[in-house]
Amino acid sequence: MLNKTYTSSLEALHDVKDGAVIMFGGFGLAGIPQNLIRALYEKGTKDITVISNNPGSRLGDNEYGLAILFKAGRVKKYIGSYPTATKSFKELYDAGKVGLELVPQGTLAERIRARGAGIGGFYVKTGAGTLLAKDKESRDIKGEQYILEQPLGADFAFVKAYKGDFYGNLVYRYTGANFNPLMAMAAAVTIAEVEELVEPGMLDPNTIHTPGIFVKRILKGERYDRWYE
Amino acid sequence: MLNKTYTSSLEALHDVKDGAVIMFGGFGLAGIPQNLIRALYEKGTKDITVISNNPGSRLGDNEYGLAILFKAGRVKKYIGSYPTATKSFKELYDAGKVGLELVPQGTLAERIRARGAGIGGFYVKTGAGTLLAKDKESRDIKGEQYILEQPLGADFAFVKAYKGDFYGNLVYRYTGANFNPLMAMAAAVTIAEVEELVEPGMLDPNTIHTPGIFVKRILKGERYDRWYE
Amino acid sequence: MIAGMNEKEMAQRAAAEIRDGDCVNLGIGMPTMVLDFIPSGKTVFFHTENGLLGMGGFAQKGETHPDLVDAGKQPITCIKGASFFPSDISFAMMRGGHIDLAIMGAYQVSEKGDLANWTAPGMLPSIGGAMDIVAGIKNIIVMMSHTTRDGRPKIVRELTYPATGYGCVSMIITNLCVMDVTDKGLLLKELANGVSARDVLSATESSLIIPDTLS
Amino acid sequence: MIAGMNEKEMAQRAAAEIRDGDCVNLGIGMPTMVLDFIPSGKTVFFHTENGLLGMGGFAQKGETHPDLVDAGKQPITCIKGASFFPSDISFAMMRGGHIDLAIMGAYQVSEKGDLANWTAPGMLPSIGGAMDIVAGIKNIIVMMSHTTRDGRPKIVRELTYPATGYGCVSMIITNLCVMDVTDKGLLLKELANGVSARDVLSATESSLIIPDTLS
Repeated sequence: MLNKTYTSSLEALHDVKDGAVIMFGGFGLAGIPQNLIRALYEKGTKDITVISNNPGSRLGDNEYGLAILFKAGRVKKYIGSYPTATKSFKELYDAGKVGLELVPQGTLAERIRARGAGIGGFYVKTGAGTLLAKDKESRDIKGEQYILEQPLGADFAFVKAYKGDFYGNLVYRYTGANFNPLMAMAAAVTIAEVEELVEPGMLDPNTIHTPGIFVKRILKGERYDRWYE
Repeated sequence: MLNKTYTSSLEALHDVKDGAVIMFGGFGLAGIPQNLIRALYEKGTKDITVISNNPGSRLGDNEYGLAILFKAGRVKKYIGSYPTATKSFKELYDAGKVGLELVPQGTLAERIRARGAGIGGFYVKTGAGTLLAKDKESRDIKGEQYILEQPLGADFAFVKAYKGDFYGNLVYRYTGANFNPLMAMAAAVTIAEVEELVEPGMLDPNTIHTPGIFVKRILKGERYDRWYE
Repeated sequence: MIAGMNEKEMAQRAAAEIRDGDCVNLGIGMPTMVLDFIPSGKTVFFHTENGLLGMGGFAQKGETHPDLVDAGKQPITCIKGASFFPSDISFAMMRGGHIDLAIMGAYQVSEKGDLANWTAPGMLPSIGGAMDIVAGIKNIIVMMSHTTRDGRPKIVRELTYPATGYGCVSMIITNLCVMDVTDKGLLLKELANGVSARDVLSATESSLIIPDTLS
Repeated sequence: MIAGMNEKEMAQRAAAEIRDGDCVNLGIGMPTMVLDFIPSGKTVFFHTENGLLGMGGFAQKGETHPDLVDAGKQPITCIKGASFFPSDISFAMMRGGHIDLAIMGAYQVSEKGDLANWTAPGMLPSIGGAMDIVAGIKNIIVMMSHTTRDGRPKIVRELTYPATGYGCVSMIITNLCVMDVTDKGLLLKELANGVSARDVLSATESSLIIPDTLS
């Protein structure tokens, strides 16, 4: 009689504590867990380490998504690939108020997957010989330089899918998958928000992108903003 | 005006030479490229290195799938995880007529994926300290023993999907995916056989399991045997 | 020779270890019988290494599909809420520590919980997913006959067959008894009907911790 | 200052390098303009790092979806035969050598084909997928203005900005010219209308190989 459903975003975050390391799915604003981000903001959790491809995203003069957490000074450290476009991150960074670990996007995805898949580390050519390989072990493989990358996990993963069922099975749409299925595998507790929450058996088992085994809690998102006309 | 379609299995194998290293998708008889296997048998290609989870599969008194290649003495070496159940392999092996590289199933999948994803090598706990780690580099990671595993590629991958389109996009069904999507990524030339071949646009882009970029040739399989009542 | 539990009783005993919501990998052979003993009211996701979470029972004639099989290559069914996935994700579930429990067969188990179940002298070796399972799943239950067909102990001081993994077994269910693998050694936990602690001792090579209630 | 090609002409020139059936990664900014210049009759799969192969043009008002964007976070469309996938597969396509061609912007390119396009002194660094692209894609075309806004050369002997990758660029398309990166150095291949080899030389720090036909 297992049921992983929660009735609100805030309730699903009941045990998220100050200092938590949290992964957030999404690329720009596509596939971000916008309801969980808003709930985390309302909850007031601070000293968070954020793992996400972008620290929020700008559209016109406004910034959305994770930017609200950065602006409110809730984030201690950011691990991701592309912070430049987010002004509120840049201000904190220039003022020395937030830490930054910059990771090439593909390596970020692979490090997260590695944690989820029980891989102890892996070698890639990406970044070899550059500033981003500074403190990394390197290795010659068939005449080419590779560097050793570490798995990357978190206390929580907040992910967003198009549809989900009570067991936590998830289906994504368009480019909304991005980091979500990888992060779902890599955290101690994965919380999924979905646009449509259905009973087990309503999703075709052949088209499920994230099997429910990776998801501990699931809820129907309260509100989905559309940012484009 | 790209079209990767071939009209027969035999035609799709036109450049497969003696001594080729070939990956075959499938687990037991589920998801095996049965038409490509038959065509390779007809073609008479020999000294093949076979990479596949099983070297064919037994049902009752008969053996199917790759077993026909082993029986005919076409295979030089087998790389896979579970040959025991295949009597025709066992006979050759006991007679010293075929090489064997035994790889734990999960490591086999991950090594193949690594080759497809440009990973130079990776560490796993699987097999550490056992006979299968004999010549492998080991490493202590956070107090646990890991071994270094190498990527595994091939000249050709023969894969089977339920549906595919002219661009090589593939959709699997039930447990028919298994190694197929991984092998599709890991060979110089991937040839896919499908039960239904459709025009681009007929498959939902959200449910494609293997994007066409990984597939060089595609054909509608001539005949699909059903082995169970 | 003492019979003790039959295979169905052993499967039923193993099933009692499964909690509501557990994801459970079943090895080929005897462990697949566990499928039949899940108490109603419990939701259990049976994982098969070839890419399915939510295995149902074996398929009946007429409902089989050549692309829907379990790890033993038998045609099966799936439950509502099941999902299919490729081999890398299937083994990520194991290696990454996402599966709660595995139930598998064995040739030998040592008193430290070392496991041998993939090869023996003179045998064509086959590993399948066994090493991945023991490397990634914390809770491993071994289900096996207490001795070999010719009566030799399978629970031993040190493995004589090549190891699948070290210190990985947490519980042993045999036709004679149930044992926990503890830091101090093998703890005899339950005896099958009509079996005495003395019977178990004489069929076991390794030393055993026997609580007063069972001696 | 000599104008040479405008951005559209540069995009058109880059598009001419694309063969039928190619899978092409487009960087953010100027390279996205290449989308508009594919000759009819060619099937080209544009790859965007966030998980789509088969990008169409930009989405018009009313056809946008918040979960369908390109690497520059702009709402886009997709073609028939497109596919969506997660980030690990998207970068497997690059790192694993499956993408035929990438077209990207640059701050600097050296005469050995070293590339700098992710950070500069005083700048908040951002890498995105640039290092993965140059590590995995064999054919990298750089599309950029020949000099900086204040007229300094961007084609240099040695990078002064931190490298994205080494020896990875195969062709440079600027407003002034087209160059191939060869084992012997930069080969001037084509000049924009109204631009002389001398103009290119004076706007370039590194040495150039200039064929007789262009000198």
